[in-house]
Amino acid sequence: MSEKDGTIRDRIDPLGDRLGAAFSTFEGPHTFGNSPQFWSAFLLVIAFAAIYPLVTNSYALLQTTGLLVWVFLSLSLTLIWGYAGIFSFGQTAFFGLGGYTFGVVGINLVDITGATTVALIAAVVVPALFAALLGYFMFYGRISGVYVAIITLAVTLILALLFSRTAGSEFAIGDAQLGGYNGMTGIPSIQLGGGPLVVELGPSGMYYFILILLVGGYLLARYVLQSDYGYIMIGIREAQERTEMFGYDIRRVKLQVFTVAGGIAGLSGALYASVGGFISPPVMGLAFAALPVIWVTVGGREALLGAILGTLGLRALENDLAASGSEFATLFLGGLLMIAVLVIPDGVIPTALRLWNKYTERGVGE
Amino acid sequence: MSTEQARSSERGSEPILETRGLTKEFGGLTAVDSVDYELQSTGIRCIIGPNGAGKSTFFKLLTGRLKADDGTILYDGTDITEMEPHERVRAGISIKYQDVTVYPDLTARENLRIPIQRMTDEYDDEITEILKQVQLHGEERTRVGDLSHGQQQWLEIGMATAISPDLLLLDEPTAGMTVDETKQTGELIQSLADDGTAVIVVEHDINFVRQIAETVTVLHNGSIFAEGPVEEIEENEDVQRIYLGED
Amino acid sequence: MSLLSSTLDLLTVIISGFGSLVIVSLGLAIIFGMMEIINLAHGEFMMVGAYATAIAYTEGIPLIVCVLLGGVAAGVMGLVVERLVLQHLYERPVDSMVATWGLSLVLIQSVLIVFGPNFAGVDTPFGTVSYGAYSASAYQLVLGGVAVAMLGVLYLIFHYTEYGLHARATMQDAESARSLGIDTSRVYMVTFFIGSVVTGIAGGLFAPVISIVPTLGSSFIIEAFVTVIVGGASVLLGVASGGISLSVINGVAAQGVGALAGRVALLLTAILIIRIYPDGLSDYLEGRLGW
Amino acid sequence: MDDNSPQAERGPVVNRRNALKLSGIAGLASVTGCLGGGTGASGGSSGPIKVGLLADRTGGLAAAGIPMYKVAQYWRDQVNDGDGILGRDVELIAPDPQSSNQQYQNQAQKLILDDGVDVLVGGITSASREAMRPTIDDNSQLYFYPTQYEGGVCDEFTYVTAPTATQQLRPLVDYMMENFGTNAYFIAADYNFGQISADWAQIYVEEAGGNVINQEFIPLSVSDFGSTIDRIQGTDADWVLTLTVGANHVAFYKQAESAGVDLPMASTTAIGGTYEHQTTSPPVMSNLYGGWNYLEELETENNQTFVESVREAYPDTPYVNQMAEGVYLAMRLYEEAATEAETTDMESVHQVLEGGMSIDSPQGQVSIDPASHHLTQSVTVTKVTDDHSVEILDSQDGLEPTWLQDNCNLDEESTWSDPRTDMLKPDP
Repeated sequence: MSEKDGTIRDRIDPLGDRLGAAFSTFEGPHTFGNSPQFWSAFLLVIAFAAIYPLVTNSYALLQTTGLLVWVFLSLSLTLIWGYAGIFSFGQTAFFGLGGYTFGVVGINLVDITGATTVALIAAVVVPALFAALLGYFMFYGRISGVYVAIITLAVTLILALLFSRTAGSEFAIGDAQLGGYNGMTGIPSIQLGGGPLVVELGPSGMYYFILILLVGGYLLARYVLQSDYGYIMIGIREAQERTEMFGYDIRRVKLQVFTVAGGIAGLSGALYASVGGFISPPVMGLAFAALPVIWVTVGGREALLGAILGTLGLRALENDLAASGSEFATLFLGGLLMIAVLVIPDGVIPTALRLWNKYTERGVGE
Repeated sequence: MSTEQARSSERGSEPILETRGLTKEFGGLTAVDSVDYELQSTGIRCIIGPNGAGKSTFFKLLTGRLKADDGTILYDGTDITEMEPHERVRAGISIKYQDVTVYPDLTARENLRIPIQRMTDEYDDEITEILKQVQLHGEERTRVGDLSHGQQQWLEIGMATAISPDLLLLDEPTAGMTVDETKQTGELIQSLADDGTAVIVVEHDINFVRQIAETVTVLHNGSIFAEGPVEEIEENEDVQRIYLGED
Repeated sequence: MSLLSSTLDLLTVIISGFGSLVIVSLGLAIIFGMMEIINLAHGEFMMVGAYATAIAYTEGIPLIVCVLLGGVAAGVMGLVVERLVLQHLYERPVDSMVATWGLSLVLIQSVLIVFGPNFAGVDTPFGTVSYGAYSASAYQLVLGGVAVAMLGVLYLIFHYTEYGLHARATMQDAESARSLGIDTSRVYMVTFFIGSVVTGIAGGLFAPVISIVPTLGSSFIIEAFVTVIVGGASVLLGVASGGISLSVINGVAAQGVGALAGRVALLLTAILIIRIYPDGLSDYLEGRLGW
Repeated sequence: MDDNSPQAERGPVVNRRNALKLSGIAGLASVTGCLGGGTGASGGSSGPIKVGLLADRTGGLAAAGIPMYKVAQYWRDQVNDGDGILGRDVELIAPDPQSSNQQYQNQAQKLILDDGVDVLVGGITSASREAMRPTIDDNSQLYFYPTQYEGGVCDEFTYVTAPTATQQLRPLVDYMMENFGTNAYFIAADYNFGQISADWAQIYVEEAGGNVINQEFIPLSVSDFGSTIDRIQGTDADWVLTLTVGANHVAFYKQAESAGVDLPMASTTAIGGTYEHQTTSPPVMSNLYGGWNYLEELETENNQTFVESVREAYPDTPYVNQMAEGVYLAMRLYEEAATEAETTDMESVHQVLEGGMSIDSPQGQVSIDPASHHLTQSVTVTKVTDDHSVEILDSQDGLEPTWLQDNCNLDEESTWSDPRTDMLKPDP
């Protein structure tokens, strides 16, 4: 290392090496960003995200929280599709179930327990159970490839149809009116704890809650992906019969991963419902079912970062295009998708990291 | 693999694999026609036969990739006809596929990690040993997709043996290999058999068969056409006739 | 309601259901079934066909010619899209899905900008045919016949022409087809063109019974994918078998319970058939019955 | 960074690679941060008065939304050509929610918190209204809902300038019962609006001594009505009530006409909202009766000048539909109330509105019912003739949102600071 005084890279590097060691448990060949530079950049972003609420106005904070809510939906898809080769087109079914479950349990219990903690847990468990049932039906029937996409799409469309049918007053669970096509309203915010000790999350509380879940989830996913279990998932993605013939019950592994992803998508739905106080059947319809697939593909299917940044970037773009009110908004978005797929085949993040590696010897990637 | 000697010696004469009336049909075509097959616990057996004789289907029935329409498969005395593929592997069966199936995006070391991590946690040394055995220790860091066809075949053989199977099924292990590579593959299989693993090899290359096998089974139209030592099978006119397609 | 007329009326629902399912999914069977392009813009290809037909119709051109013009319009548009975008995505089905999703956004919005939110309708020809207390739209029954005719024509193209042979060879194994001297890139182009023309004609055929709006495609895309998947690998036999089974189930459920039950039954059937017979009905028919 | 690179001019501290890294982080931050960053101040007394409009200009609801946007622009031009409101010009901010409830949430948040609009007008489906109301209520935002719906909103901050199902159905059902007979067959869009409207219609039919042979509910995505038409033909219905909604349902009229169903039909959704009589060719919609508070074809003198001047200003307006007039009513009411209150402070404007304001409008005299924040309107029974023009039959004036008045009196029991913001379930 030649003696270069004062370049920022030098001050970060020694720190970087110690960081690299500390974060090695999260590093593996299939998780992008395995070098000290990455982790120093990672900590910088976390630091910025931590102070963000203090430096921005309430509207920007609400909008950002509104964006972050969707990232869990994409992460659930990246986990099963990017890392285990399960191409699900129906993660929105679990998203919707999570949102509605949070609404039903939340509305009924918030007056009793004074909090919506039980609702949040139910909003993860119920979709996870539903995913387990659907997963057992598919994977123990040896369904794979595009057939999984078609079955999961059919399931989310059936849910959308059934939920939009629950308009009558008889379709209420306790005091929670399902509301049919108009959707369920009056969904409480997230209030943690219970009984005497209740913390209602205001705008910045909600932001930090979601940020912690996101960072924790990201690190947990990276840890799992580079462990033995992660290798089995990647084995299933690359060549599932070969992996089965090494003695792994790939049906059970696919079922487990699909169930966990169902829970994560359910969490995403619960966060969406609590932030907006509202959820309606179209979130399980065709237009929405395609969105996570588009975000994850454009962002980069085989990188957790791809899901995160792909979702945040495209969701923010969609919102700004709608805000512009221009009639060329969807025209522009459609064209952008076509070009992105042609020019950046593996998705933005993997391509960006590969370019970054090419220009720097000690790249961020390896 | 010291444990192998112990295991095969105490089994003695009882066959490791036995099929009775094994049958598989595909809408009018009988791919495997009530095959009775028996394999002792050690040594190398070859299965030869013209294309479409049912060799690969037979292997798929053994590994559980296909469900048998009729007949039973006994492995080490237990009936595995209905058993799921991964359970058969845990019972001791392992296979190298006809068309090479490895993990192209991973390195050779990572490819080997996937099978071996199920057997032991300290797998680094064993991986290094297997890499040496299949002459890939120089290629540890390269992406497997960039290796030559022959190297990939060896890697898959290495992976198939990494789970220390009692019965190893090799489907055309020398396909697409140079003469030199074929010879080395023969030595590799020989060393595996010497460690006490029973090996069934499906092959076309008669010289290779002569190099490694004691007894040969000839499959034709889904049933066993002839069986016996290599020399005998070579002189058998009927076998030559079915190979030349006159039958 | 005499038993005769109620069975007759169920029959008409099934025939017109079969007709519409086959017509809607035939183009997709070629583009998705044969070429493995997951065409999420299938509904919009039909919309282009319907608009071209409606435009020609307002000029007073006879409906049959208008429908064919709809096919040509969608075919030309499909050709442009194939050459510019999709030909680079043949080995990447997922990317073809994202690209065609983008294409559907572009098509819907451009038609909205050029023609406005809705467009003059096309009259339903052939009036009514009545039987007992019932009468049904003759046009819907005609669609059943047209569907069979389209199946026949495509069967001839794919089984009795040199192009057809090349196409089927290319779809099974492009590499070996290339090694036999077949210009696979040209075969892909022509096949995609045929798929687009058939989809455009489907749009034209439906113009008389639907309202001409930019988003009309969204109500067809699900039936099309479900029919093709349920039908299975072989294009024509698959669409026919998928069409029959789904239209019977949809018809009985819609007739017996109601429209919602009809749609839910259609989706549930698709799930069950995929689970019981993953390779689709046509594979089952070919396999078991040796067709 | 190879070691033997020339040491000479080492460049500034932040060299290219670090610059890349920093910009990368900044870029990352801007993505995770938010592109907006407006002031969010509202109710300022200077600068333009900000009027927010949410109406879909793309997607499935474009046919209904585009006229609303055109009329809103026409009103803004008219006000700004005059001397504005309270001497201040009007700025119309109109994002496009693209027929997505989720975008309604986003854009409502932007209009209220970022742009700080003085009044928000918009929403077509009830779902889009319910998607916005949490943000509206949390921020005490003055809001007008301009579209016909099933009724039930009892919200301090919300004024509804469109009729409820009861107001539209009552005159229409009475007319059909008198002229065509007592056996009615209902088909309705299978969601809240269709179901609740069908419930009300059934009450009115039975009150008038008739009976409802069957009620069929059709999902919005269904466009094949074969089995429905067969069921209708199998009964001895005298007339059919069609509460169809959306582009797919237009197929019903086409398929019914070609299947030879010649029963008279009545609808409070077709024609007035998405002008099917202009988008289908005769005789598909012929013989269809409607119950409307407003149609472009209303023959009042006010309406003729209104429609002509809108079309003159915006010739590409496809049809001045019921929602567009609802938007115009909302903006006119706001204009009058703000002028009278001499401020744009929302609570003061609200007090003037809640005082039971009434104005002259293209559909005639309308007045705000203080208790329910809905309008007392006149409803006209209309008929589509053989050549698809619209014939005005009789009309009933001064129809009040009766059911709401009994269950919702906002002027007494709700205040701006302690608001009642319910959605009542009308179970007739």
